[in-house]
Amino acid sequence: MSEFFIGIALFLLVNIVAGLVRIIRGPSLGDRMLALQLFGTTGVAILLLLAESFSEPPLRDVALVFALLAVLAMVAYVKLVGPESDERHARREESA
Amino acid sequence: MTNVFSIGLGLLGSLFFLAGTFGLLRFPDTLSRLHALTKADNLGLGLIALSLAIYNGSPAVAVKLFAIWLLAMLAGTTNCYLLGRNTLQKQQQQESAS
Amino acid sequence: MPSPQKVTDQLKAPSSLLLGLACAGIALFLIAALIELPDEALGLTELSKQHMDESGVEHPVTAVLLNFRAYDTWLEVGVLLMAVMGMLLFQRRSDLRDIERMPAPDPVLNWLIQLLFPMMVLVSGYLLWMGKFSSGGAFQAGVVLGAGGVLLWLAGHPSVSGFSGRLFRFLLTVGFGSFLLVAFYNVLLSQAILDYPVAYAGTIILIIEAAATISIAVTVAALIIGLQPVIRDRDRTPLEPH
Amino acid sequence: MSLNEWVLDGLIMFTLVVLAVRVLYTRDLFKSVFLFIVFGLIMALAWVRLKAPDIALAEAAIGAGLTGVLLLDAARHFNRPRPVPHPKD
Repeated sequence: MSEFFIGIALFLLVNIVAGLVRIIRGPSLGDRMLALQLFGTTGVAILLLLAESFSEPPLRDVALVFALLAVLAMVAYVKLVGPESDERHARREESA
Repeated sequence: MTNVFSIGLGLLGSLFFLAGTFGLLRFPDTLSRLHALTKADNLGLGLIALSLAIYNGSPAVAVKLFAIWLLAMLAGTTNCYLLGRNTLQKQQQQESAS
Repeated sequence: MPSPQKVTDQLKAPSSLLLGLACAGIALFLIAALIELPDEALGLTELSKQHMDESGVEHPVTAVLLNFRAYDTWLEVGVLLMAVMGMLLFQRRSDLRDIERMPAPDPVLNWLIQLLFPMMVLVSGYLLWMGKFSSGGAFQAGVVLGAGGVLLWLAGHPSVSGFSGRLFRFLLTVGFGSFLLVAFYNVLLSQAILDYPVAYAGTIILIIEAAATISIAVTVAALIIGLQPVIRDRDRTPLEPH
Repeated sequence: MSLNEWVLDGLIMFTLVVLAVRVLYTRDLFKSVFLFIVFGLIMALAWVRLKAPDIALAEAAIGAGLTGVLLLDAARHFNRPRPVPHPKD
Protein backbone atom coordinates (compact mmCIF):
# COMPACT_ATOMS: atom_id res chain seq x y z
CA MET A 1 0.00 0.00 0.00
CA SER A 2 2.82 2.41 0.78
CA GLU A 3 4.18 1.60 -2.69
CA PHE A 4 0.90 2.85 -4.11
CA PHE A 5 1.23 6.17 -2.25
CA ILE A 6 4.82 6.58 -3.43
CA GLY A 7 3.62 5.87 -6.94
CA ILE A 8 1.03 8.64 -6.70
CA ALA A 9 3.64 11.00 -5.24
CA LEU A 10 5.87 10.20 -8.20
CA PHE A 11 3.02 10.88 -10.59
CA LEU A 12 2.39 14.26 -8.94
CA LEU A 13 6.09 15.12 -9.19
CA VAL A 14 5.93 14.34 -12.91
CA ASN A 15 2.99 16.77 -13.05
CA ILE A 16 5.14 19.49 -11.49
CA VAL A 17 7.96 18.85 -13.94
CA ALA A 18 5.51 19.05 -16.85
CA GLY A 19 4.06 22.26 -15.45
CA LEU A 20 7.52 23.83 -15.48
CA VAL A 21 6.90 24.51 -19.16
CA ARG A 22 4.37 27.15 -18.09
CA ILE A 23 6.93 28.81 -15.82
CA ILE A 24 9.48 28.95 -18.61
CA ARG A 25 7.12 29.93 -21.42
CA GLY A 26 5.04 32.39 -19.43
CA PRO A 27 3.97 34.49 -21.28
CA SER A 28 2.83 36.81 -18.49
CA LEU A 29 3.99 36.91 -14.89
CA GLY A 30 0.46 36.04 -13.82
CA ASP A 31 0.70 32.72 -15.68
CA ARG A 32 3.92 31.90 -13.85
CA MET A 33 2.31 32.84 -10.54
CA LEU A 34 -0.55 30.52 -11.39
CA ALA A 35 1.81 27.63 -12.10
CA LEU A 36 3.49 28.31 -8.76
CA GLN A 37 0.13 28.09 -7.02
CA LEU A 38 -0.52 24.68 -8.58
CA PHE A 39 2.98 23.49 -7.63
CA GLY A 40 2.40 24.56 -4.04
CA THR A 41 -0.76 22.47 -3.74
CA THR A 42 0.88 19.54 -5.52
CA GLY A 43 3.86 19.81 -3.15
CA VAL A 44 1.50 19.65 -0.17
CA ALA A 45 -0.10 16.51 -1.60
CA ILE A 46 3.30 14.89 -2.24
CA LEU A 47 4.44 15.64 1.30
CA LEU A 48 1.26 14.15 2.77
CA LEU A 49 1.69 11.01 0.65
CA LEU A 50 5.33 10.62 1.65
CA ALA A 51 4.45 11.19 5.31
CA GLU A 52 2.11 8.21 5.14
CA SER A 53 4.27 5.87 3.09
CA PHE A 54 7.51 6.40 5.06
CA SER A 55 5.50 6.81 8.30
CA GLU A 56 7.19 10.10 9.13
CA PRO A 57 4.57 12.31 10.82
CA PRO A 58 6.84 15.43 10.88
CA LEU A 59 6.32 15.69 7.13
CA ARG A 60 2.70 16.66 7.79
CA ASP A 61 4.06 19.72 9.61
CA VAL A 62 6.12 20.58 6.54
CA ALA A 63 2.96 20.29 4.44
CA LEU A 64 1.10 22.47 6.96
CA VAL A 65 3.74 25.19 6.68
CA PHE A 66 3.60 25.01 2.88
CA ALA A 67 -0.18 25.37 2.88
CA LEU A 68 0.01 28.20 5.40
CA LEU A 69 2.53 30.26 3.44
CA ALA A 70 1.04 29.61 0.00
CA VAL A 71 -0.65 33.02 -0.06
CA LEU A 72 2.45 35.02 0.74
CA ALA A 73 4.08 34.90 -2.69
CA MET A 74 0.78 35.74 -4.38
CA VAL A 75 0.01 38.70 -2.12
CA ALA A 76 3.57 39.92 -2.63
CA TYR A 77 3.22 39.57 -6.39
CA VAL A 78 -0.09 41.44 -6.50
CA LYS A 79 1.03 44.19 -4.15
CA LEU A 80 4.61 44.68 -5.26
CA VAL A 81 4.73 43.86 -8.97
CA GLY A 82 1.28 44.29 -10.51
CA PRO A 83 -0.66 47.37 -11.66
CA GLU A 84 -1.39 48.30 -8.06
CA SER A 85 2.27 48.83 -7.35
CA ASP A 86 2.66 50.91 -10.52
CA GLU A 87 -0.07 53.21 -9.27
CA ARG A 88 1.59 53.46 -5.89
CA HIS A 89 4.89 54.22 -7.54
CA ALA A 90 3.35 56.95 -9.70
CA ARG A 91 1.73 58.53 -6.64
CA ARG A 92 5.06 58.54 -4.83
CA GLU A 93 6.76 60.19 -7.78
CA GLU A 94 4.07 62.87 -7.85
CA SER A 95 4.27 63.65 -4.17
CA ALA A 96 8.08 63.78 -4.19
CA MET B 1 -12.13 -2.76 2.12
CA THR B 2 -10.61 0.49 3.42
CA ASN B 3 -7.70 -0.12 1.06
CA VAL B 4 -10.05 -0.22 -1.90
CA PHE B 5 -11.58 3.06 -0.82
CA SER B 6 -8.27 4.82 -0.33
CA ILE B 7 -6.84 3.49 -3.60
CA GLY B 8 -9.92 4.72 -5.45
CA LEU B 9 -9.86 8.14 -3.80
CA GLY B 10 -6.11 8.46 -4.34
CA LEU B 11 -6.42 7.66 -8.03
CA LEU B 12 -9.32 10.08 -8.39
CA GLY B 13 -7.35 12.80 -6.63
CA SER B 14 -4.32 12.36 -8.85
CA LEU B 15 -6.65 12.51 -11.85
CA PHE B 16 -7.74 15.99 -10.75
CA PHE B 17 -4.11 17.05 -10.46
CA LEU B 18 -3.54 15.74 -13.96
CA ALA B 19 -6.53 17.77 -15.14
CA GLY B 20 -5.12 20.86 -13.44
CA THR B 21 -1.74 20.41 -15.14
CA PHE B 22 -3.45 19.83 -18.47
CA GLY B 23 -5.45 23.01 -18.04
CA LEU B 24 -2.33 24.92 -17.04
CA LEU B 25 -0.52 23.80 -20.17
CA ARG B 26 -3.28 23.73 -22.77
CA PHE B 27 -5.74 26.53 -21.99
CA PRO B 28 -5.30 29.69 -24.04
CA ASP B 29 -5.21 32.58 -21.54
CA THR B 30 -4.56 33.38 -17.90
CA LEU B 31 -8.16 33.56 -16.76
CA SER B 32 -9.20 30.21 -18.24
CA ARG B 33 -6.07 28.59 -16.78
CA LEU B 34 -7.09 30.05 -13.44
CA HIS B 35 -10.41 28.30 -13.86
CA ALA B 36 -8.69 24.95 -14.43
CA LEU B 37 -6.46 25.20 -11.38
CA THR B 38 -9.16 25.65 -8.77
CA LYS B 39 -10.21 22.05 -9.39
CA ALA B 40 -6.80 20.65 -8.66
CA ASP B 41 -6.53 22.83 -5.59
CA ASN B 42 -9.82 21.99 -3.97
CA LEU B 43 -10.65 18.51 -5.15
CA GLY B 44 -7.30 16.88 -5.92
CA LEU B 45 -5.76 17.70 -2.57
CA GLY B 46 -9.03 17.02 -0.76
CA LEU B 47 -9.44 13.54 -2.26
CA ILE B 48 -5.83 12.60 -1.58
CA ALA B 49 -6.11 13.85 1.99
CA LEU B 50 -9.33 11.86 2.41
CA SER B 51 -7.69 8.75 0.98
CA LEU B 52 -4.78 9.08 3.40
CA ALA B 53 -7.08 9.76 6.33
CA ILE B 54 -9.10 6.61 5.58
CA TYR B 55 -5.97 4.52 5.21
CA ASN B 56 -4.34 5.87 8.36
CA GLY B 57 -7.47 5.57 10.46
CA SER B 58 -6.28 7.73 13.34
CA PRO B 59 -8.71 10.58 14.14
CA ALA B 60 -5.88 12.96 15.12
CA VAL B 61 -4.22 12.49 11.75
CA ALA B 62 -7.57 12.93 10.01
CA VAL B 63 -8.12 16.26 11.79
CA LYS B 64 -4.66 17.45 10.80
CA LEU B 65 -5.16 16.44 7.17
CA PHE B 66 -8.52 18.20 7.16
CA ALA B 67 -6.93 21.35 8.58
CA ILE B 68 -4.23 21.29 5.90
CA TRP B 69 -6.88 20.88 3.23
CA LEU B 70 -8.89 23.81 4.62
CA LEU B 71 -5.77 25.97 4.68
CA ALA B 72 -4.93 25.04 1.11
CA MET B 73 -8.48 25.89 0.03
CA LEU B 74 -8.30 29.24 1.84
CA ALA B 75 -5.03 29.99 0.08
CA GLY B 76 -6.34 28.73 -3.25
CA THR B 77 -9.50 30.82 -3.24
CA THR B 78 -7.83 34.06 -2.18
CA ASN B 79 -4.97 33.49 -4.59
CA CYS B 80 -7.43 33.03 -7.42
CA TYR B 81 -9.30 36.18 -6.47
CA LEU B 82 -6.11 38.22 -6.21
CA LEU B 83 -4.67 36.95 -9.45
CA GLY B 84 -7.96 37.30 -11.34
CA ARG B 85 -8.37 40.91 -10.24
CA ASN B 86 -4.74 41.63 -11.01
CA THR B 87 -5.09 40.23 -14.53
CA LEU B 88 -8.25 42.25 -15.14
CA GLN B 89 -6.59 45.44 -13.92
CA LYS B 90 -3.69 44.80 -16.25
CA GLN B 91 -6.04 44.29 -19.20
CA GLN B 92 -7.87 47.52 -18.39
CA GLN B 93 -4.55 49.35 -18.16
CA GLN B 94 -3.53 48.08 -21.56
CA GLU B 95 -6.88 48.96 -23.09
CA SER B 96 -6.83 52.51 -21.78
CA ALA B 97 -3.24 52.87 -22.93
CA SER B 98 -3.95 51.77 -26.50
CA MET C 1 31.22 55.58 -6.95
CA PRO C 2 31.93 53.29 -9.93
CA SER C 3 28.91 52.20 -11.89
CA PRO C 4 28.07 48.48 -11.95
CA GLN C 5 29.19 48.34 -15.58
CA LYS C 6 32.67 49.55 -14.66
CA VAL C 7 32.97 47.00 -11.90
CA THR C 8 32.21 44.14 -14.28
CA ASP C 9 34.69 45.57 -16.80
CA GLN C 10 37.37 45.58 -14.16
CA LEU C 11 36.53 42.01 -13.23
CA LYS C 12 37.04 40.87 -16.80
CA ALA C 13 40.75 41.69 -16.56
CA PRO C 14 43.37 39.28 -15.13
CA SER C 15 41.58 39.32 -11.78
CA SER C 16 38.94 36.96 -13.17
CA LEU C 17 41.71 34.49 -14.02
CA LEU C 18 42.99 34.80 -10.45
CA LEU C 19 39.47 34.31 -9.12
CA GLY C 20 39.07 31.22 -11.27
CA LEU C 21 42.36 29.82 -10.02
CA ALA C 22 41.38 30.50 -6.44
CA CYS C 23 38.04 28.75 -6.93
CA ALA C 24 39.74 25.77 -8.55
CA GLY C 25 42.18 25.64 -5.64
CA ILE C 26 39.38 25.64 -3.08
CA ALA C 27 37.53 22.96 -5.05
CA LEU C 28 40.65 20.78 -5.15
CA PHE C 29 41.15 21.30 -1.42
CA LEU C 30 37.54 20.29 -0.72
CA ILE C 31 37.82 17.18 -2.91
CA ALA C 32 41.06 16.26 -1.13
CA ALA C 33 39.36 16.74 2.22
CA LEU C 34 36.52 14.48 1.11
CA ILE C 35 38.95 11.76 0.05
CA GLU C 36 40.90 12.10 3.28
CA LEU C 37 37.80 11.53 5.41
CA PRO C 38 38.23 8.54 7.73
CA ASP C 39 36.24 5.51 6.65
CA GLU C 40 34.67 5.03 10.03
CA ALA C 41 32.81 8.15 11.01
CA LEU C 42 33.88 9.28 14.45
CA GLY C 43 30.86 11.62 14.53
CA LEU C 44 29.28 12.83 17.69
CA THR C 45 26.02 10.99 17.04
CA GLU C 46 26.72 8.31 19.63
CA LEU C 47 27.95 10.82 22.18
CA SER C 48 24.85 12.97 21.85
CA LYS C 49 22.60 9.91 21.99
CA GLN C 50 24.22 8.85 25.26
CA HIS C 51 23.51 12.23 26.83
CA MET C 52 19.95 12.65 25.56
CA ASP C 53 18.40 12.21 29.01
CA GLU C 54 20.49 15.10 30.38
CA SER C 55 19.34 17.50 27.68
CA GLY C 56 15.80 18.14 28.92
CA VAL C 57 14.24 17.51 25.49
CA GLU C 58 13.38 14.39 23.52
CA HIS C 59 14.40 15.34 19.99
CA PRO C 60 18.09 14.87 19.17
CA VAL C 61 18.27 17.86 16.81
CA THR C 62 16.84 20.23 19.41
CA ALA C 63 19.09 18.76 22.07
CA VAL C 64 22.17 19.42 19.97
CA LEU C 65 21.11 22.89 18.83
CA LEU C 66 20.00 24.27 22.17
CA ASN C 67 21.94 22.31 24.73
CA PHE C 68 25.07 20.53 23.57
CA ARG C 69 26.03 23.19 21.06
CA ALA C 70 23.97 26.10 22.32
CA TYR C 71 26.74 28.65 21.73
CA ASP C 72 26.44 27.85 18.02
CA THR C 73 22.76 28.81 18.02
CA TRP C 74 23.51 31.82 20.19
CA LEU C 75 25.99 33.17 17.66
CA GLU C 76 23.56 32.48 14.81
CA VAL C 77 20.95 34.61 16.53
CA GLY C 78 23.73 37.19 16.89
CA VAL C 79 24.46 37.07 13.16
CA LEU C 80 20.78 37.75 12.39
CA LEU C 81 20.86 40.68 14.81
CA MET C 82 23.96 42.06 13.09
CA ALA C 83 22.26 41.75 9.71
CA VAL C 84 19.27 43.78 10.79
CA MET C 85 21.53 46.33 12.51
CA GLY C 86 23.49 46.67 9.29
CA MET C 87 20.32 47.28 7.33
CA LEU C 88 19.01 49.88 9.77
CA LEU C 89 22.38 51.62 9.80
CA PHE C 90 22.55 51.64 6.03
CA GLN C 91 19.13 53.26 5.81
CA ARG C 92 19.80 55.60 8.73
CA ARG C 93 16.79 54.71 10.77
CA SER C 94 16.32 52.98 14.09
CA ASP C 95 12.85 51.49 13.62
CA LEU C 96 10.21 50.83 11.00
CA ARG C 97 7.79 53.59 11.91
CA ASP C 98 8.36 55.78 8.87
CA ILE C 99 8.14 52.89 6.41
CA GLU C 100 5.90 53.26 3.40
CA ARG C 101 2.41 51.95 4.14
CA MET C 102 0.54 49.76 1.67
CA PRO C 103 -3.01 50.90 0.80
CA ALA C 104 -5.63 49.71 3.27
CA PRO C 105 -6.73 46.10 2.64
CA ASP C 106 -9.75 45.38 0.46
CA PRO C 107 -12.47 43.20 2.06
CA VAL C 108 -11.12 39.88 0.77
CA LEU C 109 -7.57 40.54 1.94
CA ASN C 110 -8.91 41.79 5.23
CA TRP C 111 -10.86 38.58 5.69
CA LEU C 112 -7.80 36.57 4.71
CA ILE C 113 -5.46 38.16 7.22
CA GLN C 114 -8.07 37.96 9.95
CA LEU C 115 -8.19 34.20 9.43
CA LEU C 116 -4.62 33.50 8.44
CA PHE C 117 -2.59 35.63 10.81
CA PRO C 118 -3.95 34.02 14.00
CA MET C 119 -3.35 30.65 12.37
CA MET C 120 0.24 31.60 11.64
CA VAL C 121 0.75 32.57 15.27
CA LEU C 122 -0.83 29.28 16.31
CA VAL C 123 1.32 27.18 13.96
CA SER C 124 4.39 29.09 15.05
CA GLY C 125 3.67 28.26 18.67
CA TYR C 126 2.95 24.66 17.69
CA LEU C 127 6.28 24.33 15.87
CA LEU C 128 8.06 25.85 18.86
CA TRP C 129 6.41 23.42 21.24
CA MET C 130 6.96 20.45 18.92
CA GLY C 131 10.69 21.17 18.86
CA LYS C 132 10.90 19.37 22.17
CA PHE C 133 9.65 16.08 20.70
CA SER C 134 10.16 16.14 16.96
CA SER C 135 11.02 18.42 14.06
CA GLY C 136 10.49 22.10 14.60
CA GLY C 137 12.00 24.68 16.84
CA ALA C 138 12.84 28.33 17.23
CA PHE C 139 14.06 29.00 13.73
CA GLN C 140 11.13 27.48 11.87
CA ALA C 141 8.63 28.98 14.30
CA GLY C 142 10.29 32.37 13.98
CA VAL C 143 10.22 32.32 10.21
CA VAL C 144 6.52 31.41 10.16
CA LEU C 145 5.74 34.23 12.59
CA GLY C 146 7.89 36.63 10.58
CA ALA C 147 6.06 35.61 7.42
CA GLY C 148 2.85 36.52 9.25
CA GLY C 149 4.26 39.97 9.90
CA VAL C 150 5.22 40.38 6.26
CA LEU C 151 1.71 39.30 5.25
CA LEU C 152 0.16 41.91 7.55
CA TRP C 153 2.37 44.60 6.06
CA LEU C 154 1.75 43.52 2.46
CA ALA C 155 -1.99 43.51 3.04
CA GLY C 156 -1.80 47.07 4.36
CA HIS C 157 -2.54 46.41 8.01
CA PRO C 158 -1.24 49.39 9.98
CA SER C 159 0.03 47.41 12.98
CA VAL C 160 3.49 46.62 11.61
CA SER C 161 4.69 50.18 11.28
CA GLY C 162 2.86 51.12 14.47
CA PHE C 163 5.49 49.52 16.73
CA SER C 164 7.22 52.01 18.94
CA GLY C 165 10.96 52.17 18.36
CA ARG C 166 11.76 50.98 21.85
CA LEU C 167 9.51 47.92 21.65
CA PHE C 168 10.91 47.09 18.20
CA ARG C 169 14.47 47.16 19.45
CA PHE C 170 13.57 45.17 22.55
CA LEU C 171 11.96 42.42 20.44
CA LEU C 172 14.98 42.38 18.12
CA THR C 173 17.40 41.75 20.94
CA VAL C 174 15.38 39.60 23.34
CA GLY C 175 16.60 36.31 21.80
CA PHE C 176 20.27 37.20 21.95
CA GLY C 177 19.72 38.74 25.36
CA SER C 178 18.16 35.65 26.90
CA PHE C 179 21.16 33.56 25.90
CA LEU C 180 23.36 36.29 27.33
CA LEU C 181 21.46 36.24 30.64
CA VAL C 182 21.88 32.48 31.02
CA ALA C 183 25.57 32.77 30.16
CA PHE C 184 26.03 35.63 32.63
CA TYR C 185 24.28 33.69 35.39
CA ASN C 186 26.51 30.68 34.72
CA VAL C 187 29.65 32.81 34.76
CA LEU C 188 28.61 34.20 38.14
CA LEU C 189 28.29 30.66 39.45
CA SER C 190 31.55 29.86 37.64
CA GLN C 191 30.05 27.07 35.56
CA ALA C 192 30.53 26.36 31.89
CA ILE C 193 29.01 29.27 29.97
CA LEU C 194 25.87 27.61 28.60
CA ASP C 195 25.44 24.68 30.97
CA TYR C 196 21.86 24.19 32.13
CA PRO C 197 21.01 22.33 35.33
CA VAL C 198 19.56 18.99 34.23
CA ALA C 199 16.36 19.42 36.24
CA TYR C 200 15.40 22.71 34.58
CA ALA C 201 16.99 22.16 31.16
CA GLY C 202 13.68 21.60 29.37
CA THR C 203 12.08 24.76 30.79
CA ILE C 204 15.14 26.93 30.17
CA ILE C 205 15.37 25.69 26.59
CA LEU C 206 11.70 26.46 26.00
CA ILE C 207 12.05 30.00 27.39
CA ILE C 208 15.20 30.71 25.38
CA GLU C 209 13.58 29.25 22.28
CA ALA C 210 10.47 31.38 22.74
CA ALA C 211 12.61 34.51 23.04
CA ALA C 212 14.68 33.48 20.03
CA THR C 213 11.49 32.84 18.04
CA ILE C 214 10.25 36.38 18.66
CA SER C 215 13.62 37.88 17.77
CA ILE C 216 13.95 35.80 14.62
CA ALA C 217 10.42 36.71 13.56
CA VAL C 218 10.97 40.45 14.04
CA THR C 219 14.39 40.26 12.37
CA VAL C 220 13.15 38.39 9.32
CA ALA C 221 10.12 40.66 8.89
CA ALA C 222 12.23 43.79 9.41
CA LEU C 223 14.77 42.64 6.84
CA ILE C 224 12.05 42.41 4.20
CA ILE C 225 9.89 45.36 5.19
CA GLY C 226 12.88 47.57 5.86
CA LEU C 227 13.89 47.46 2.20
CA GLN C 228 10.98 49.71 1.31
CA PRO C 229 11.56 53.39 0.77
CA VAL C 230 11.11 55.74 3.71
CA ILE C 231 8.25 58.20 3.59
CA ARG C 232 9.68 61.68 3.83
CA ASP C 233 8.77 63.57 6.94
CA ARG C 234 6.69 66.21 5.22
CA ASP C 235 4.24 63.80 3.61
CA ARG C 236 4.09 61.46 6.54
CA THR C 237 0.59 60.99 7.79
CA PRO C 238 0.15 60.79 11.55
CA LEU C 239 -0.45 57.25 12.80
CA GLU C 240 -4.02 56.45 13.62
CA PRO C 241 -4.45 55.01 17.08
CA HIS C 242 -4.87 51.29 16.63
CA MET D 1 14.69 0.64 -1.92
CA SER D 2 11.90 -0.05 -4.31
CA LEU D 3 11.87 0.94 -7.96
CA ASN D 4 9.37 3.72 -7.23
CA GLU D 5 11.73 5.27 -4.71
CA TRP D 6 14.67 5.09 -7.11
CA VAL D 7 12.68 6.84 -9.82
CA LEU D 8 11.41 9.44 -7.33
CA ASP D 9 14.93 10.24 -6.12
CA GLY D 10 16.28 10.30 -9.64
CA LEU D 11 13.56 12.67 -10.81
CA ILE D 12 14.11 14.97 -7.82
CA MET D 13 17.85 15.10 -8.49
CA PHE D 14 17.45 15.62 -12.21
CA THR D 15 14.87 18.39 -11.76
CA LEU D 16 17.06 20.13 -9.18
CA VAL D 17 20.07 20.23 -11.48
CA VAL D 18 18.04 21.39 -14.48
CA LEU D 19 16.33 24.08 -12.40
CA ALA D 20 19.62 25.28 -10.92
CA VAL D 21 21.18 25.65 -14.37
CA ARG D 22 18.14 27.45 -15.73
CA VAL D 23 17.98 29.83 -12.75
CA LEU D 24 21.55 30.87 -13.45
CA TYR D 25 21.29 31.18 -17.22
CA THR D 26 17.91 32.87 -17.61
CA ARG D 27 18.09 36.48 -18.76
CA ASP D 28 14.64 37.50 -17.52
CA LEU D 29 15.01 38.25 -13.81
CA PHE D 30 11.39 37.49 -12.99
CA LYS D 31 11.58 34.12 -14.71
CA SER D 32 14.68 33.36 -12.66
CA VAL D 33 12.86 34.27 -9.46
CA PHE D 34 9.95 31.96 -10.26
CA LEU D 35 12.27 29.11 -11.18
CA PHE D 36 14.12 29.67 -7.91
CA ILE D 37 10.90 29.41 -5.90
CA VAL D 38 10.15 26.07 -7.61
CA PHE D 39 13.73 25.05 -6.86
CA GLY D 40 13.01 25.70 -3.19
CA LEU D 41 9.93 23.47 -3.34
CA ILE D 42 11.81 20.58 -4.94
CA MET D 43 14.69 21.13 -2.54
CA ALA D 44 12.28 20.66 0.37
CA LEU D 45 11.29 17.31 -1.16
CA ALA D 46 14.98 16.42 -1.47
CA TRP D 47 15.52 17.17 2.22
CA VAL D 48 12.54 14.95 2.98
CA ARG D 49 14.12 12.11 0.99
CA LEU D 50 17.41 12.68 2.85
CA LYS D 51 15.48 12.11 6.10
CA ALA D 52 16.00 15.66 7.34
CA PRO D 53 12.48 16.92 8.13
CA ASP D 54 13.90 19.75 10.25
CA ILE D 55 15.67 21.26 7.27
CA ALA D 56 12.69 20.55 5.04
CA LEU D 57 10.58 22.55 7.47
CA ALA D 58 13.01 25.48 7.41
CA GLU D 59 13.22 25.28 3.61
CA ALA D 60 9.42 25.26 3.35
CA ALA D 61 9.08 28.30 5.58
CA ILE D 62 11.88 30.30 3.99
CA GLY D 63 11.63 29.08 0.42
CA ALA D 64 7.85 29.19 0.06
CA GLY D 65 7.31 32.39 1.98
CA LEU D 66 10.14 34.78 2.45
CA THR D 67 12.63 34.33 -0.39
CA GLY D 68 9.77 34.64 -2.84
CA VAL D 69 8.73 38.03 -1.44
CA LEU D 70 12.31 39.26 -1.17
CA LEU D 71 13.36 38.25 -4.67
CA LEU D 72 10.16 39.49 -6.31
CA ASP D 73 10.73 42.86 -4.67
CA ALA D 74 14.37 42.91 -5.76
CA ALA D 75 13.52 41.94 -9.35
CA ARG D 76 10.92 44.70 -9.49
CA HIS D 77 13.50 47.27 -8.39
CA PHE D 78 15.86 46.16 -11.15
CA ASN D 79 13.19 46.20 -13.82
CA ARG D 80 11.71 49.61 -13.09
CA PRO D 81 13.42 52.54 -14.83
CA ARG D 82 15.38 54.74 -12.46
CA PRO D 83 13.38 57.73 -11.20
CA VAL D 84 14.34 60.86 -13.08
CA PRO D 85 15.22 63.76 -10.74
CA HIS D 86 12.20 65.97 -10.38
CA PRO D 87 12.61 69.59 -11.62
CA LYS D 88 11.49 70.89 -8.20
CA ASP D 89 14.42 69.25 -6.39
